[in-house]
Amino acid sequence: MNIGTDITSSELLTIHSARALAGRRVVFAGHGLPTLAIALAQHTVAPEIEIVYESGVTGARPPDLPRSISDSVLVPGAASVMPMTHLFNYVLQGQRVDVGFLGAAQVDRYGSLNSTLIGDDWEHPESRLPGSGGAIEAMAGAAEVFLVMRRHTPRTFVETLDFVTSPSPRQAAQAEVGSMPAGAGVTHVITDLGIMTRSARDEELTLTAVHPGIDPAEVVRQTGWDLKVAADLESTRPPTPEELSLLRETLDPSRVYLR
Amino acid sequence: MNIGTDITSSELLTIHSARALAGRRVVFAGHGLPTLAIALAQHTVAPEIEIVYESGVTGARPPDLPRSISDSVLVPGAASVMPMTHLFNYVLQGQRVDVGFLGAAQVDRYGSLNSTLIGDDWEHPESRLPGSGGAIEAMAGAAEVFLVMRRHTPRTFVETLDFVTSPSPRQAAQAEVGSMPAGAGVTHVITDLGIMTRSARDEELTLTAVHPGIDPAEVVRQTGWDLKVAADLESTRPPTPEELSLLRETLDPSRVYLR
Amino acid sequence: MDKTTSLSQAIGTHLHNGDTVALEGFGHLVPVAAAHEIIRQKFTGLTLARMSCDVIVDQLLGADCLQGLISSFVANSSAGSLYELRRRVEHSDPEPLWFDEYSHGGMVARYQAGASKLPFQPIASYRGSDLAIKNPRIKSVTDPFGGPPIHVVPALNPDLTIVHAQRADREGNVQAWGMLGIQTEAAFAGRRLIVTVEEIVDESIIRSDPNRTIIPAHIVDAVVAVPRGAHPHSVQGYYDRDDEFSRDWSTLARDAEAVRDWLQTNIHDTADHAEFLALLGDDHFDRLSIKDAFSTPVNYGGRG
Amino acid sequence: MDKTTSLSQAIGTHLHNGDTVALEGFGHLVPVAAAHEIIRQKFTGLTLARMSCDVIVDQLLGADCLQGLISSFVANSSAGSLYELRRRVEHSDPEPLWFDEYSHGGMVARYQAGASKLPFQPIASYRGSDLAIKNPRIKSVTDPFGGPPIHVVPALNPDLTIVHAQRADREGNVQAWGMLGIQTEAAFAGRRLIVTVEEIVDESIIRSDPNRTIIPAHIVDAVVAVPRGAHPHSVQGYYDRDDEFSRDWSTLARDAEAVRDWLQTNIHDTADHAEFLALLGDDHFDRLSIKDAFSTPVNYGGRG
Repeated sequence: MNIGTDITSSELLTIHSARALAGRRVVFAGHGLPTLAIALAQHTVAPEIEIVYESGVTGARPPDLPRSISDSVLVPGAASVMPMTHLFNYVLQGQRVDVGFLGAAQVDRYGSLNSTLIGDDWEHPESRLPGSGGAIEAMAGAAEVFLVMRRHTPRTFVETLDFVTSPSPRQAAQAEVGSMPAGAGVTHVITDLGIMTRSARDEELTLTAVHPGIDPAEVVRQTGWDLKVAADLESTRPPTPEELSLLRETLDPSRVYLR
Repeated sequence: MNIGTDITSSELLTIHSARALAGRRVVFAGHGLPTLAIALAQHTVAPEIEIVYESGVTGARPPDLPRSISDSVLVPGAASVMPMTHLFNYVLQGQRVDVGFLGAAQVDRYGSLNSTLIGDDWEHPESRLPGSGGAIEAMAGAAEVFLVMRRHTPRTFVETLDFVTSPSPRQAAQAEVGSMPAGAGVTHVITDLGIMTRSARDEELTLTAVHPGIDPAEVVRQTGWDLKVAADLESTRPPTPEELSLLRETLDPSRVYLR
Repeated sequence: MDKTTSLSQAIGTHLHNGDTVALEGFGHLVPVAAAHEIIRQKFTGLTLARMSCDVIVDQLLGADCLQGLISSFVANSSAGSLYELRRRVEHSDPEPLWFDEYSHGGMVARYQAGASKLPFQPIASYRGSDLAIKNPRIKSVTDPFGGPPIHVVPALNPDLTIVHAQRADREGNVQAWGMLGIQTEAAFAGRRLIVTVEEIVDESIIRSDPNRTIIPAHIVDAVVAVPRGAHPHSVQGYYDRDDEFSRDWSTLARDAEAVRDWLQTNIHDTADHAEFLALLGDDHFDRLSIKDAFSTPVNYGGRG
Repeated sequence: MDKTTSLSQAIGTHLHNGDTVALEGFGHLVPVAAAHEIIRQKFTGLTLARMSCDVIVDQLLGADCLQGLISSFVANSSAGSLYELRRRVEHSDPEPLWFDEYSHGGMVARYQAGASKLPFQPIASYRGSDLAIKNPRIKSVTDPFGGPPIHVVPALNPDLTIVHAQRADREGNVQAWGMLGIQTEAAFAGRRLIVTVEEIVDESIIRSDPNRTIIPAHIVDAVVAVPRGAHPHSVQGYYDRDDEFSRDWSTLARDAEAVRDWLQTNIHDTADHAEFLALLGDDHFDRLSIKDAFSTPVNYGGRG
């Protein structure tokens, strides 16, 4: 089969997210694709990963792909179920997480995230989104954050967020009150067009790779700020048959996440 | 047998401590005699008492008298074993305790307690005592505190404590910083000579009962301040054969506490 | 003291119009039957505290029980939006909703402070978040140990807390396992406390495993046996989550009239949770059945 | 990752002269063998954090391992005084001891703040106590919600934490039951973490009861099987407390020379904990045996 043409965007995102986890150990899984990406990473580049869920479960080995972070399928055979106080205070705020894996509705050039609302009025938003959940704590406490965005568009990659839910370290530094975040903020953004990275506090997200067939100029057009493109821009390595087969046949055969 | 003459001071203290618990429900047991007093109360005047131990155990039904508050004999068959964070934060500081039952080396007229040191220098005391343990929290969080003192002397009932470990509400009110205690402080003091009580914040301990054969003037002499004596001073009701038999034969046959 | 009673009696006794009520349970052990009984008894003017919203929030809103919400996640988990909630927040339809918003970490901290009778709890994660700017109840204190000022959130002390668990004894010693959420803290933070459970068990079962107790009896006001009381959420060892129900809700609730109809048929026209379950059909729980997986016993032995 | 190692290796790798080391366990699950290994390896200049003192504090002092102590109860439980400690505190004999004193509630709060990477934790109980006046590390902050100023205690983050538990798997998922003390918080507060256990068990046993895990593997640096590692304290389900040993210590330790002799014979002249136990005699643990009492299994079953 020609794996180049029938790969869905979800599969592509999941595979590149998984690859980015190479060498990481303690990973905090937000809602959605991150769970699947971490499962794939455990089967490929990072077998030692210990997933930590917001629900307090660590070391889960679910027989089925969990349908959410609070699916009770995560519990039988897990290594521990922590009370939520321990998860939020000791694990996240306690800076025990290497990578927080999040999604968001909007991201800005330094990696601040909005998952709260669309519109310009917190009290009467045009569209009310889920809110922080544990995203603020994952951003503040994890050594780095990976962001997966299903659709790379100027409405999701914006110059100014409608609401700063989870601030980048740069944004946090500009505030006057509060503890500085422990980590580097968003270091990897994986989208349907390519991959952006950053590391230092005042460094912008830079396009470092595009998926095969994607024109970097198109990525810049689809970004709401003047996106920097790396001089040594790469093309992402296509999904391998092994990765696809693991995803499709072993990890998510009923396509809970691979819609 | 003539129960009037062979009663030990420990027995007397325990029996009067138990009687004072009538009508109380959630009782926090400090080291020593309080454990035995509460056990006797459960068999007599207050069957509904739920003992809470500093070690986190609630609803214990030990087959043997526990030798300390952290004796693992308390655990099998208990209703719960709480983590220490829950015990100190949610139960004691959380104001869930009706009576905190404590001992101390010194007490003053408003019921401040010293269990830290004898001498006048915290850094180089003449005699170093155990310290607070959870006494400060029991005093601050319990609705009222009962104090049992084995020896009523001018060295233990003092005008000025060598060190205020657990302050009376009056003493706390005179401080400038911090949260006011939730309860009334020490309301009952049971000693080898008699019983003192107080209730309002600025009320002194008043001698309200003496044990049979004790001259109230002797109690005043054995107190380091000008102890008030109630106009309607009573004589304590002697231990009953039932109380003595429960103590000696059922609760502490090996005389762990009844030394 | 035997604290067992009926759900109707428990809610009727311990809840009052205008109260702040916490219903906790994080996608597991959610006190759904209790929420339905609140609707059935037509309470109004309540403020609901609930970290992670779900169908019961939409249902309580649709039944006009709530004037306020204290929360940190306002979607229907992975099943979609909560449209009653969105109508209230986005369009004040049919009326405005007072919304006191935090992150999960902030809600955890608020319950902890409430349980601990502290005025507030410090939290390290809010620097630079618009939430800390927009919500006036997120404040800060100076650090007397020389660090930067740190944010603090106020104690949350609901008038009534309701939680659901696998089992309790008649005195109210409550045991739960699987994902525990913030139930213990919400329980201690509450001024009153109702616990619903899948089953009331003999105290010898509870007392064979005292470390499993998440709430000690002395803080419980009422304990009620409500089998399947968490549906459509799961109860570890009892039944699986009913995702179809939750997804269907997010479809149905797009239409406010459909919500009203659903509430009339399923809540107001049923006498209790058993009648509600009967409407789901006898075989409804067959497809939610679980595969047994028992814990290895541990030895609590002591001197004795 | 397999983190099992020997006690000598674990202590030798993770402890350094001058460190602050927390040894927690509240009259149960006390890491006694680990304390003895610290003595055996002749560490110096340590500061010990330990809520409730006991024989190991006297032993570490007698062996001149400690320059400081952070504690809230400095007696030998119900067995009497700790005379090495009293000589140090009362007479600076043989040298002064830096003593950073709190109440139990204050120590709990310090470990919680440490585990939570907060600079401090508020505490409601210190108003009017001389402890708050004498100890300069007990400070206060204003309450931005309008209450009176409230005391705060600073975070405690030991360089190394050591705890003892009933069992762990080879990765370091640690399970304990009975009285749990402040072990979880001390573990998370520590920069490094060693866990000693009565036995290493197959992970299938741990994973049959994940709510029993008090410390997840990802924060553990080393896990060591040390049977009877808590003697003379008890381990629920394994052995009873040895009160005679503790009482005898309070008699022996009145004489500083006797302490030195005891340490030489029992610690320095033994290669490890097994040799130490051998000196107690083969039948010593017979009178510390316990009566079995197993927990009722719970059903962790889920979909699948």
